[in-house]
Amino acid sequence: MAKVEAKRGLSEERLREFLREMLLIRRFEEKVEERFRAGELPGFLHVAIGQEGVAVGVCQAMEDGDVFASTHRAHGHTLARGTHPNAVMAELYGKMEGCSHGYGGSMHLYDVERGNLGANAVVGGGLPAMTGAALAFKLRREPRVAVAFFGDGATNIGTFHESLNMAQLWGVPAVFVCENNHWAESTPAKQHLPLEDIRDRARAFGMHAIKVDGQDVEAVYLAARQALEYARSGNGPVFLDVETYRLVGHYVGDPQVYRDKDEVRRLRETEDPVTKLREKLELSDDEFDEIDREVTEIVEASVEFAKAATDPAPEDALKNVYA
Amino acid sequence: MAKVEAKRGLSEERLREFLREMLLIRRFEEKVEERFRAGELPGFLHVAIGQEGVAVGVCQAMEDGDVFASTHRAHGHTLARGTHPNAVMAELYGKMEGCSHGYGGSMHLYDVERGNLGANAVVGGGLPAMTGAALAFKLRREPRVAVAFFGDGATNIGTFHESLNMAQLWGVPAVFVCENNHWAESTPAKQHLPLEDIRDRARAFGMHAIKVDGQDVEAVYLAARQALEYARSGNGPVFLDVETYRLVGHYVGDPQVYRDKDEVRRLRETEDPVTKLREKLELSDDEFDEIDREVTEIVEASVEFAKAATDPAPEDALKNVYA
Amino acid sequence: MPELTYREAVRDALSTAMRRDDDVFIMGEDIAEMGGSMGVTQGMLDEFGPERVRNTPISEIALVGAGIGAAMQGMRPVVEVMYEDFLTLATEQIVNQAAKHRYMSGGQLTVPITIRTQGGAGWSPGAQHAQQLEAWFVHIPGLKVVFPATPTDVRGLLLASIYDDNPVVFFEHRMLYGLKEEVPEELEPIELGKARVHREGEDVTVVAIGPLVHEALKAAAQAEEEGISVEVVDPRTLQPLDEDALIASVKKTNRCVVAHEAITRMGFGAEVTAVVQHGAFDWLDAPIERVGAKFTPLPFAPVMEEWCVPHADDVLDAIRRTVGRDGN
Amino acid sequence: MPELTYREAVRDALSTAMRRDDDVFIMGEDIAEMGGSMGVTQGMLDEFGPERVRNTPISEIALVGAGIGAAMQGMRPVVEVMYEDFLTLATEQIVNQAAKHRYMSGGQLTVPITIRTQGGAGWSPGAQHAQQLEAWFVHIPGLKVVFPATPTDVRGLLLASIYDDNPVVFFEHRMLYGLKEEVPEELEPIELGKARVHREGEDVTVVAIGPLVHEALKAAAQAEEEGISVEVVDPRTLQPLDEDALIASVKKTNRCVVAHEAITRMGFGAEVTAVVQHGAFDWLDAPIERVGAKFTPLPFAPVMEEWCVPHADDVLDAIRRTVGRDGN
Ligand SMILES: Cc1ncc(C[n+]2csc(CCOP(=O)(O)OP(=O)(O)O)c2C)c(N)n1
Ligand SMILES: Cc1ncc(C[n+]2csc(CCOP(=O)(O)OP(=O)(O)O)c2C)c(N)n1
Ligand SMILES: [Mg+2]
Ligand SMILES: [Mg+2]
Repeated sequence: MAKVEAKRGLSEERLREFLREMLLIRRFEEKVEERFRAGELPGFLHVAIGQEGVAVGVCQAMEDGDVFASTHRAHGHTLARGTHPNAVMAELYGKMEGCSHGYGGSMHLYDVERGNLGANAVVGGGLPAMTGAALAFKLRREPRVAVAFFGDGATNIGTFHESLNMAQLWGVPAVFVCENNHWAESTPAKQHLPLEDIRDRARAFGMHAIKVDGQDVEAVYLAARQALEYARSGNGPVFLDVETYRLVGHYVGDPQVYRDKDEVRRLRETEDPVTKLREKLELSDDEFDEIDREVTEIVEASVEFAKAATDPAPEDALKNVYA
Repeated sequence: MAKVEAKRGLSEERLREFLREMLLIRRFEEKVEERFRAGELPGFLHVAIGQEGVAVGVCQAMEDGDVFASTHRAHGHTLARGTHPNAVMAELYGKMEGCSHGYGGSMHLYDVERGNLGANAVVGGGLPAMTGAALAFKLRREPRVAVAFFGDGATNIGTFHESLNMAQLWGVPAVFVCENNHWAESTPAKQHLPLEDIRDRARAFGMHAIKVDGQDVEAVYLAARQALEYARSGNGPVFLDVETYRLVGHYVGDPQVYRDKDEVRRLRETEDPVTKLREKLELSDDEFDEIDREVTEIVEASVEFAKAATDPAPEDALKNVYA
Repeated sequence: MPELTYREAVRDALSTAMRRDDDVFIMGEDIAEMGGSMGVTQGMLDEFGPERVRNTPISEIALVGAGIGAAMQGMRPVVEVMYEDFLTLATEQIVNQAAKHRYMSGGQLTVPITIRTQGGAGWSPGAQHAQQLEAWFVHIPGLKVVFPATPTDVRGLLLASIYDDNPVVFFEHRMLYGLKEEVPEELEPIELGKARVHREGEDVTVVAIGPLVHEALKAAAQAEEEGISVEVVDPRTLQPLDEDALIASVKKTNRCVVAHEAITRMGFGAEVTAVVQHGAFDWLDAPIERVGAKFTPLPFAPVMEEWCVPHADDVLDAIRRTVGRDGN
Repeated sequence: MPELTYREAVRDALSTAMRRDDDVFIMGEDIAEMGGSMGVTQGMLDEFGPERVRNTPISEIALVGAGIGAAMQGMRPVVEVMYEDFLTLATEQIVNQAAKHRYMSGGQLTVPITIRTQGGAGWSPGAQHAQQLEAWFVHIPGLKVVFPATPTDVRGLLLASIYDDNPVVFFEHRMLYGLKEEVPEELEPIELGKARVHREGEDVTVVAIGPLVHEALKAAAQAEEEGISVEVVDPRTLQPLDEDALIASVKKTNRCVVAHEAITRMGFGAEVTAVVQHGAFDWLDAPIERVGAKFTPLPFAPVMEEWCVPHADDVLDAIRRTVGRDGN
């Protein structure tokens, strides 16, 4: 189980793109929190503030034609894979211009054209389909990879076990990305994971596993590339353990009674992937602010777009039940 | 993951008991095959010929108050734990004197008084309840152990993964006995297990695992005692990998089109646990035949008992639906 | 008399049973420090400790199955499945194991487990967080199925369910947790299998469950202004079903509407309809009208969700349809 | 015309689709070398090879879920769940995923998977190997549900299901596999959602599915000798349901019996009853009678099993009950 070392560093330009992308996601999700508190957003929302490095690192490493399944915490994956913020925001407002045309919501963001086969509100629910999509790629001899995102808590559900087992048995091109943030809602890892190294879960299937620091987006990108290449070249699936931190509540509005406020404050200071990349790039305040201004405008515009967008008609609910 | 070595051998007397018990199960199941072919037995039957060492070794190591869940291949476990052959045979004939009073059948043998909490016709279906029974023992501070029997094929079902994970997390006194006969119905291990050492499955939970040769009943007994002691003394659950062989079809009547006749013939010659123990004990033909005669009579008597036993009334079907 | 919300009433029943009886304990995802995703078990960790208020991993089938195993040892576990939608992960254990152990053993075992879950629309949770699946479990012999609509009922029926020696699937509704009412000083169990008449009437019987009980009462008040006298009956326990009470009511009113939030097709209303048309055939002056959700997964957009899920006006329309006809 | 058993008819539909179309493949436990536990896929491994006739581990939820994933890529997988009882392990993927992806994506996805399964009593398999759970899936928008009763129907309906762009839960019956009949030379798909009138009659309509179609035909023959003319209708597709055909038949006969092997309570017959009493209320001269299994898990002992499961005489008794009443 190789620990990935940054073989080759990425160009500064590429890393600036990553920063911009992470900051866009960050500002987008902060806006989501704000609009939810303002009572504008219906439903049940989960943001991934602190985990942007996973979304950007993995999604930037994917290629056209690759597909993925996301989770209840899906905004970052969706934006990082190229869905326009307007389409994501419009979905959160339940509008027809939304990426799921108002039928899905935050926990069901889709963008099939870009390989997003759906965020899933059932923990582990998206994994078997990625094994199956990868099987289709193998049967059709297409050089494509199916990527499944899931959290550490999801490794406790039987669906996880069966999906990875089958993927390994059949040697299909799939990458299983564990966003290992050490919490399942209010349940700390020690209450749900009886083991130190989550890669031991992959051993139960003899699956190749890679561990990487999720707060270092460059490292995530390189590990993801390695995993995707491994799978794409017919070596079978890979388990990618991405150590990360959720710097906010489980859901928007979560008072986090279950964890220590100071711990969160400390993590925000030491483990913010945006800050880390900014420092690595030695960006001046001006440089950073310029990027920030740019992405903030995009986010603001997405809210305007969403508000101005079209409500479905009530009877539209009867559409799309059957093909 | 310790490989068990026979610390202390067992007395010849004890081993003779084991032989008698294994031979009783063997003759019982041969009789079941015969009566099924004669058209006397309804339903769906699975015999464990070749696996008697697992049943006898583990069940003899259990203590009063210990409980277990069995599988679709349950005759051996049930007999080895002390349920009278008459009660088992009567169940197979669907009689009220049967160990499940005619409501269960071969795949649902129960004997709660002796800790048999039920054979299960759903692969993996009995595992979570053993985690739960063990939890009850722990909460009540009772020195009892819950034992779950299951096959290698069952390690592919999510229920297995979740049940062992939970048992390890909570450190409950449970022993998970994998009757590893390298086949799941017609599916060979290479088609369902993507790994060499099935104990790697236990690693996914950091669970203590022991491997033992299931055709050597003494070794099984010693390994099971070790596992039961480990669990009973509060060290948490144990995974017991018992390597064994199914020397007959998956179900009674199985033409076994999926495996090589010679392989089975060879295994019958080299891997019969009864023959192995007989040789270890250096029994003369007379000695063996005497035991054989005795158990054969018991089996014959069980058939007579079952045939003479009482059919339920049709309306009895309405009983026992609710407490 | 104390005033309790539906949420507090559930908590009171759980805590009362746990104080009385060491064999009662609760397990579920995030029920400890967080007090459950609906806040039902808040504070219980402090009173009862982590052994009896047990957080579990995300493992619905083992969570329910472990409860079954503890129940077979004579304990009375109450397991919480966070959303009804996730019951679909545990159906094997509920249907093949909990419901059948007693039967398959010829009466040797009992499985006194209570499986609490909740669901319901009205807050745009989307298609995987609001299904109403109670009908499935009514189809399974060996299970009891309870779906209370008020704080008083949920409190008394939960206590009865915990002490019932059979597996009980206990449905709560997301939108009812905040509902407040005065409840009896003394917590008394409410016998399973007894319907409750919420309002007496002469012209139409509305058989309603869960949130539709309240929608039906609104519709009844409205109907009264139109001169239609509506009787509202809540079976409360779907299995066993108080058939006599439903049939008796319809024999009095000669008309019947059945209302629930679940999908109409193959919903619990179909069973009630089949029972009532059989038991009160000669008394019925109009076809039995069913009110339920439209035949779609639950859409996210509030305008669509609102339209799919039945409300008081849908019940009222159904009432009007039944009385709009002459008797024969 | 070739004569095929129900088993051969299923195999013929699968093989035909696989010969025509590389996107069709089958997956399931023990379907390869062994040809499936019911022998349905015997010989297919030799013709199509292990890639397209794929043995899976014992992993029902991933087996169905992997089929969903392949279907989302435009393939047309047919997955076999060995026994209906094990569908309970895969309900999450069937109900929350297959049924809802198209909807939740606002129409971006289709999931053309066919989930074949089988069950049924009559051979003492016990309580966990014979359940009839078709009613559950009729309650779930987004799924189609098919339950054919004859070789001709199973052949044509399976082909149609494979080419339907929606997820189809396809129920076969253990005791029908040996049933033989002449089938059309050319394998043609049979449109989903169309009922089949097996026998025309004037006095009573029996709506029957699966093995009860054949029991109903026996009962009808017997009833004829008693001077009762029975019409036997098989919806064949439970979702979408051919309501018009059922209602039209009852408007002609004025009496209705619904028969299936599943538990009566909350069974498919409840839905048919609710639909028919609503659509043909003024035509009904007697309450609709339901015939189904008694409210128990399936007992092992043959004498008890036989008594729990409905047969021709139960249908006949129900027919007699309906005509024993005067019209009004
Ligand atoms: C099957 C299932 N059980 C429970 C839930 C409720 N739930 C939503 S997210 C969550 C925690 C998931 O933890 P993890 O997989 O680590 O993802 P994270 O939230 O940490 O990103 C839970 C329990 C669910 N959505 N699905
Ligand atoms: C959930 C489930 N899937 C499939 C089956 C059908 N089936 C019965 S036994 C069996 C093979 C079990 O293999 P294993 O666990 O190794 O036990 P063995 O038969 O080898 O003793 C299968 C697939 C079942 N009973 N339950
Ligand atoms: Mg997590
Ligand atoms: Mg095996």
